[in-house]
Amino acid sequence: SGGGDDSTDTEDGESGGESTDSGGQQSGLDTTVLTGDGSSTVFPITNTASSYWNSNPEAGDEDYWPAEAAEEYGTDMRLADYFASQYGYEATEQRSVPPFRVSIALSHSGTGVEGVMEGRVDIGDSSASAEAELAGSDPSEETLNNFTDHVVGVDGQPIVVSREIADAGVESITIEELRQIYRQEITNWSEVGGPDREILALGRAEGSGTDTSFRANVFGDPNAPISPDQRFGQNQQLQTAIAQANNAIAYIALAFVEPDGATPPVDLVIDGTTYSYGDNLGAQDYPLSRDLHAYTWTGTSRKEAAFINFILSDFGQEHFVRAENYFALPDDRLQSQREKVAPSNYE
Amino acid sequence: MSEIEPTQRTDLAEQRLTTTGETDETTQAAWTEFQFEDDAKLAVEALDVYYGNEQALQSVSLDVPDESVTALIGPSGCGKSTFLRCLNRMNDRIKSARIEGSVALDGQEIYSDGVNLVELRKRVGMVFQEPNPFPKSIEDNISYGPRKHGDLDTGLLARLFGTDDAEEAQALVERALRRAALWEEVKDRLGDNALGLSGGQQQRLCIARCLAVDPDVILMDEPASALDPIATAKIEDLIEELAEDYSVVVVTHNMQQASRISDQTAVFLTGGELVEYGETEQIFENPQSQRVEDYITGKFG
Amino acid sequence: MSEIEPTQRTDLAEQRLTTTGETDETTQAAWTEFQFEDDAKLAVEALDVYYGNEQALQSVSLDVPDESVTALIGPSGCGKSTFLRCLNRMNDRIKSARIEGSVALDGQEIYSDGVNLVELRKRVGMVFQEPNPFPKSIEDNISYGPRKHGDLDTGLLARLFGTDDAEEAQALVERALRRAALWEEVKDRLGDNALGLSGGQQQRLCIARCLAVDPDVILMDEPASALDPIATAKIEDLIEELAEDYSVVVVTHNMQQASRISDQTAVFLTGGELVEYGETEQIFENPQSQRVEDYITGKFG
Amino acid sequence: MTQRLPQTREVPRRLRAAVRRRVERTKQRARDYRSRTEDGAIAMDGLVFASVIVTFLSFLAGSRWTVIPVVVFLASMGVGWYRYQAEAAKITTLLTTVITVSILTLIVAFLVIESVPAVRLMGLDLLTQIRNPTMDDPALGQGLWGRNDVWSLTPMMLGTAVTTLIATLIAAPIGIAGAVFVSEIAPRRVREVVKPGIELMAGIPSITYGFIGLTIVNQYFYLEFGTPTIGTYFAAGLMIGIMALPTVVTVAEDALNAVPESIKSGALAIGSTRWQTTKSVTIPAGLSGVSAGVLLGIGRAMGETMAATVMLTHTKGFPSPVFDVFSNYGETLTTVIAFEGGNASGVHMSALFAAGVVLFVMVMLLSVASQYVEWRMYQKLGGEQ
Amino acid sequence: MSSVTENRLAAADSTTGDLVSLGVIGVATLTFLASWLLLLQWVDETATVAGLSVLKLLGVGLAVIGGGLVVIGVGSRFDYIDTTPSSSAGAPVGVVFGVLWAILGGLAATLLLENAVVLWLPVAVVFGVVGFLASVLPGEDVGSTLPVAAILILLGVVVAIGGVNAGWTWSPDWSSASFPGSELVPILVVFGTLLGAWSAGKAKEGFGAEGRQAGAYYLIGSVVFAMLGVLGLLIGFIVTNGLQTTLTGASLLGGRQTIPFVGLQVAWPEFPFLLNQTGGLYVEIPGVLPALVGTLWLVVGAVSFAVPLGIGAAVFLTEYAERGRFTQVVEVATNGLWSTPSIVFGLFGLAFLVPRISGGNSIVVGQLVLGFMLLPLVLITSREAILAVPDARRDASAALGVTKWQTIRSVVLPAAMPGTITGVILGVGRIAGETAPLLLVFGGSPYPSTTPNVLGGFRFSAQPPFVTNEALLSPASALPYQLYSTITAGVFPKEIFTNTEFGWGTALVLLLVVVGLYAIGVGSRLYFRRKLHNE
Ligand SMILES: Nc1ncnc2c1ncn2[C@@H]1O[C@H](COP(=O)(O)OP(=O)(O)OP(=O)(O)O)[C@@H](O)[C@H]1O
Ligand SMILES: Nc1ncnc2c1ncn2[C@@H]1O[C@H](COP(=O)(O)OP(=O)(O)OP(=O)(O)O)[C@@H](O)[C@H]1O
Ligand SMILES: [Mg+2]
Ligand SMILES: [Mg+2]
Ligand SMILES: O=P([O-])([O-])[O-]
Repeated sequence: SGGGDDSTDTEDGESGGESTDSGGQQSGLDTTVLTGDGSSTVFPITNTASSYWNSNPEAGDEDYWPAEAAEEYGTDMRLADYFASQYGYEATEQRSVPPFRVSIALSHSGTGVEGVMEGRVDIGDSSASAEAELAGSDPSEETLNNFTDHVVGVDGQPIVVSREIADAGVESITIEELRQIYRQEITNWSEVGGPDREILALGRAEGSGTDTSFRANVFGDPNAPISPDQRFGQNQQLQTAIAQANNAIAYIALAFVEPDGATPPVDLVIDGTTYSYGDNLGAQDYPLSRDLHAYTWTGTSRKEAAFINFILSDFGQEHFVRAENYFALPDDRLQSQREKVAPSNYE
Repeated sequence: MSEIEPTQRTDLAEQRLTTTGETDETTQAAWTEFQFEDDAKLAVEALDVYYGNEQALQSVSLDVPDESVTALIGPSGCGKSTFLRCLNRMNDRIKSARIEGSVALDGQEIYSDGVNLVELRKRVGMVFQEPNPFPKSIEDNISYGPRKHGDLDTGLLARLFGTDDAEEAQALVERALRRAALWEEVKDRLGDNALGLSGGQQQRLCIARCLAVDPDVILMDEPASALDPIATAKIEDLIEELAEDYSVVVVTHNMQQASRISDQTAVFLTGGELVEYGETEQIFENPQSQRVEDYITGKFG
Repeated sequence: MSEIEPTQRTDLAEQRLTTTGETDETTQAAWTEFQFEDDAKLAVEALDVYYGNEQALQSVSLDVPDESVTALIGPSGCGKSTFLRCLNRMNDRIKSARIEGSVALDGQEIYSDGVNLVELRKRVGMVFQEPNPFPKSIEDNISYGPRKHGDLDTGLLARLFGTDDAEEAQALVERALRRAALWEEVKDRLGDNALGLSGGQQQRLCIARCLAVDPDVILMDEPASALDPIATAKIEDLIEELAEDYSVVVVTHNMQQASRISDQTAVFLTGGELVEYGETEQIFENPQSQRVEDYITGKFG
Repeated sequence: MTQRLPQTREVPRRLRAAVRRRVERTKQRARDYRSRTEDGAIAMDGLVFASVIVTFLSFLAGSRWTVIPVVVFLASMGVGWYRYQAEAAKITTLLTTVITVSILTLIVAFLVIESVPAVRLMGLDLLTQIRNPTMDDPALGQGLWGRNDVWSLTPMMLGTAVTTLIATLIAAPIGIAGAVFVSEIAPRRVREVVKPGIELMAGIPSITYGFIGLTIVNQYFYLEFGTPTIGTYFAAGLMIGIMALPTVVTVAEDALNAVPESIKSGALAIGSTRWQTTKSVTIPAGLSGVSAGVLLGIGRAMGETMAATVMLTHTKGFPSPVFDVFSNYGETLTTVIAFEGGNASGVHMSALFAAGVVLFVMVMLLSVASQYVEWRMYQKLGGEQ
Repeated sequence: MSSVTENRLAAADSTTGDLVSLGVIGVATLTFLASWLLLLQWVDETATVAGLSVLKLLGVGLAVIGGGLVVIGVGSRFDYIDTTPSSSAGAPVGVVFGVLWAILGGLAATLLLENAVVLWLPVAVVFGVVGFLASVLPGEDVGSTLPVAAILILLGVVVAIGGVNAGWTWSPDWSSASFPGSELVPILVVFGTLLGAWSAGKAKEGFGAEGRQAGAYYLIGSVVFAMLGVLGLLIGFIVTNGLQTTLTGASLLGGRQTIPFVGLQVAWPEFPFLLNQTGGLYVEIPGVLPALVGTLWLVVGAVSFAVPLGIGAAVFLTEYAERGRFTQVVEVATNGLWSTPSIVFGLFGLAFLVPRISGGNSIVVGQLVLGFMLLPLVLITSREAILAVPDARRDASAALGVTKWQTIRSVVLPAAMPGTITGVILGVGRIAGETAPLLLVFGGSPYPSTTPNVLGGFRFSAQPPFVTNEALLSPASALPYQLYSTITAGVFPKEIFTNTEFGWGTALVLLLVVVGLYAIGVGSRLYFRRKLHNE
């Protein structure tokens, strides 16, 4: 079994563009697998991006890298080849062989933040801020400073219910009712204008960004004690559970809402304003809206930057963020995010 | 020793389940003259046993009289154990065994369809080569049979209602142990685990266990072969004593032992044939067949 | 059969590792007169063996002559096997065993410090009660010993360089099998697994395996007790033949066998004493001690 | 008092004597070793051991030079094998033993060491606390995990106990019945099919059970019995019980089979029925083995992770009444580790290690108990003297 | 009651009693099976047969069984039926019936009166005592039929007349779940029919020792039948659900394979589910190839780590070390570790190995962790196998003057190999299906689009550690992990399968792999055993 070879991933961030010398080498650049883990909310974005990236479609591929899109960038290179080449990577010119591979795992934000912090992964997906995620364990200032925050999209956290409940006429609830439901003070749908049926209050794992930001935004404290009936590790699992149940309510992410399917949204009334899906969830003042982060640790390496820049590109915002139902970043924020990973930093 | 008188035997062949194949006329001739009275305890007629395709016994017929010791001797693998196990149908437990012929206990065929094995084995007890006491107390070993047969009731319920047969049980245990000449040695530790006894004691315990269900016939398969000389002597004495009340059939590989304890002896030879059967003295002093003589004088085996 | 003549024996007691305790004068008296020539192959002197605190052999002294069969008889547990295993120090393998006294092979003490067990056991071979061939081919069983001793090189490397001793090996296998009277039966299937042989063949194979390392003395512990009469007869013939070249020591529980095959017989009795030792005929026809006579005539055992 | 004094003086003297004897024996061993072993072989032994120790130390330190001692090791071993095969073989096996034992020790030690911070913080409360005093609304059993520095394993221990109990209630009786059936009742031909079949089932991975449990069993209870959540202790326990069944059957059957045929024949030969033989002779004689099988099954159930992780609700608390196996609470020691292991640090991680230690101790106790009863059986059937 | 004193060597002919018992057993069997159909929801509880709802039919069945038992019991008591009962059914039976009656009484009291301990407890106690006495006081024939019959008839009638129907629910205070008649009735009927079959089985053999045997055998037989049924169903379920997914796009000769060097194209079996990547844009039929290869590497790594160590240690412990305290402790410890939950190993791997070896989830850490898990098993089984080599063989070798190590190498190890191999295969079967530790130390993307290229991943360099392997140091997927990912990752990225379909397909492949390994292990054990015994 292997001796004590050190990780190739733990040290690369600090030096900015310089990759470490061990591991596979191609033109002196680190081409080992770029790993990411964490938020199930961000997962659809980063995972779709990684699918595109790893498939490295040729320019003119109608499905994935259409000629018009390539033209906009003024290139005829393959997709990943093009975006990586800006960071000095050599094009492979082969389908399914990107300059370096990207592998995004799925868990929840806590794991992503923890993983990137301990060097287990390069990119930590998180749907709540690292600060809020770590709020329980009193992180030092220095620790927090070591996180480099890349916001890749925006979610307006929706409240969804089981189909049966929506069909029975529950269309909106107030934020106070929502709080009471998650404190087990309201336990029957009849109390909020629904059928006489127990409420199955579904939640996400403690440590998930969805749970953290829900508590922070609804209860005002990321550590506020709430007691859902059942917790799920990932949004996807939660989505399945809502579909299976006939009396459930849950907080989730936009990518997992099916207005006409098994996870219909309900309107949320806050201080007299009604926030409804497809309407004003993206609004700045919607208290449940949140940034979706892709954290790196102690700076951003060339490899990480290349991939994050890919997501932040117009092509990425269109295909990986909007296409997954999330809100793309507004232009000004996009600009400042792009600057953090601009190719010019790595020359 | 019971009186043995050669007479004609009843024809049990009618009751036979299957007809036998050809029998070796010459060897049969040597002893078929020698038969017991009508009331042979066990009458075996033309018994063939096969293990798979191997024939282990070839058309064996013999009568076991009551109140006497019948010894079965013969070289290893000649079918003595097989024969013995046929007498209480323990061979039924061996899947590959196939049995043809007839065995009658008190004139009643035991290889007929409706035979109740449990009843049969109550009446034809068996003691094995290796002592095999149950891992229970000495007492429980003895009373096991009667309790299972419902002759003794020492259950929780009976004790609850005060109708248990504790005293009878005690009496029965004592009687069986005395009968097996073990009482004096164990009377102070009836509650101890039987596995703590010495080999010879265990074997006598097994005999006592068998006596406790009050059988008519006791089958013993080399009961002393695993024992030291002193224990063997005790078992031999015991067998002779038992013959006063029971019909005892003993397999042994020790010819001295056979001559010491038995009233009549059957000699099997390799291939599963019964070569000679008769009064022990006669067999040992004046065997009719050369092969038996060779065997007995130690020319082989 | 070698000539046996009672003479004075050399005093090996000087070489003894430990002095013996008191010996039973009366029983010793009966046979100490009977001794062999100076050149006894194996000379055992005042051998005591203990298993933990139990004494299994009590000051046994006897000389085993060359080119003859020495039989050890006695009731079960009297220490025959123990004695035999002392002769090639197989008892060293039993943790609880403690051995005192002296055993000399060709006048050389085997219980001294520098003795090379491997050499000793090459010269004093052993055949066990149960045939125990290795689960290898017949050929490999025979050539196992020589190969391990480096007398034969049939390894992969040797084969690769064409320097292997395939022919010698073949010759050796044939010689050993012929000597053990097994060649004719197995010559066509030397490559077959030895476990496929019958019990008797297996036992002869074990003898052949032992012969293949060319020992001086062959020890056999009840080599025929697990076999049927025909196989037994073959082994007996073989033992008599082997006595022409080797010194053979055989333990047996079968007195007929002892009388048939051996030149001299040692009778052990319970407690581990050697009660009588002498020419076989004399022991069986005119034993000096009453206990031996009782034992031989089957009064017990 | 007067009698004790000499005794107390005796102790150090005995101790000293014992130590001296030990030292003597070690010296003797060393001498034996020297005289037995050739010089080259001794050198090889030394090199091999030294290089292994250096390898381990540099691995612990995370050095990238670990490879050097590894090469030294391989070289000395290779030369040694060629020159002194017997000695090299012995040293290799000794080495593998040492490595094996140290790996296993390392795992245990690491578990214990990592759990120290949690134990420091919580003390015995780690295992016993059932209320969080710092919370305004100290709902029984809630807020015991991570609120204001309270990390109590009690809810998870209860969860483990409940699921294990349910699983045992299902697996033990049915499993024993299965064992009795296979070894005592079934005709030979049936046995030859059923026995290996059941052994195969022991191999079905737990995640598969979990998938079935998640998609079918959970749904069934939720829809038909109106459980408050999709996934309850009962459903998980049921699934785990079914999962443990083949193990119990196999081991218990082996135990019944190991009861010597001679004892069974002995009972039959005095005219007891087969069932009486089974009930009064075979089962009592094989009882220790059967219980070993059950204990093993319990151990399996206790350590079962995946099925429980995907089926349970991951909310921590005490159902009221505690035996309400259909409540909305659902977390066990294993699931909490699997569910939170990825994003734990600090005391949280340490508390997870503590959960690991608790599991380890419980399973170890079960294992020792089952080995003990098996040993008892061996003693019993082998004669007790 | 006929007497037992007479020695019956031959059994009596079949009687009316036999016929009635047979009838009862028949009805019980049918009812038993029917209630399983309901429980498994293969038949809807609203279905009707001959105008009666199934539920009511079950009630009728129970009542009929009860009636039959009454006939037998009474008939036997008054000697209309020839039986040989013991004087009493015995304490264990009494206790069971007492408990059953107590439950019945208690439940009735809570339903009819009020749910208060003062009310139901005394009723339950009284019922319990009555049940107990009713079964132990009269002869065995009455005692083991009438108390059952009473319960069955009561239950049966209540159900049959609709007192408890599908819509009826029982929601006890102590339970968060409620029990509807549609489920409760079949469950009760399952137990009821078991009791009935037991009782009738006893009667069929005329009570007494043989009756008890028959009763016990009926009971055990039904339980085991149900157990095997459930286990078989589980497997059947996976197979039927997974088969379609697994076979998607598969064809025996549909594929094309070019013969290397010749360039000829030949027809080739095509099995996309096994041979395709899971994720990636250009995959039409997603498959489990990455997971399959990942599992393969895990197993290879774990085996090559654990087997030499385990066997070496086993040899030392059995052949060289003196048996004593030390070996005993090692034995106890290894046994304990073998049953230690896998997740604990995972935790260790996460906190100890990951930072030291790969820095993140990786194949090599997965291999090591699974290797640690396998190690105790290899040690235990090879130790057992070595111990099982008869000492006679060692003695034989020693008696030929062969040294210890040569004996070990040429005699002991070859003979111990079959046992060790069997053990290792079974162990591999177990670790190949292991998921929990992989969550923590191994798994990567839920829909991987490449297979780990371990063989091609080796890189040599002039600097320590000289050899690296990127693939080994990267996360990957394995079959059980793939199944878990599918469960958690929810939405499957391709249209062709739903998430669950892909899950069933993965489960089937996993099952085939693991159970296949087990089959090889069990089979090789049988083979070696036969070989040893035959020859
Ligand atoms: N269960 C069995 N299956 C197949 N063959 C058997 C079985 N039992 C015995 N045999 C064969 O039947 C023949 C007679 O065996 P049996 O045990 O009756 O001989 P025995 O006279 O009792 O021998 P021993 O003196 O060695 O006990 C032998 O050839 C034996 O191999
Ligand atoms: N390994 C051992 N450990 C302890 N005691 C032993 C051991 N081997 C033999 N004994 C005891 O030593 C005595 C002599 O045994 P040994 O095996 O030499 O007798 P034997 O004459 O060969 O008997 P048998 O004819 O039964 O083979 C017996 O009392 C036996 O119990
Ligand atoms: Mg026999
Ligand atoms: Mg012996
Ligand atoms: O985005 P989350 O999966 O952490 O909720």
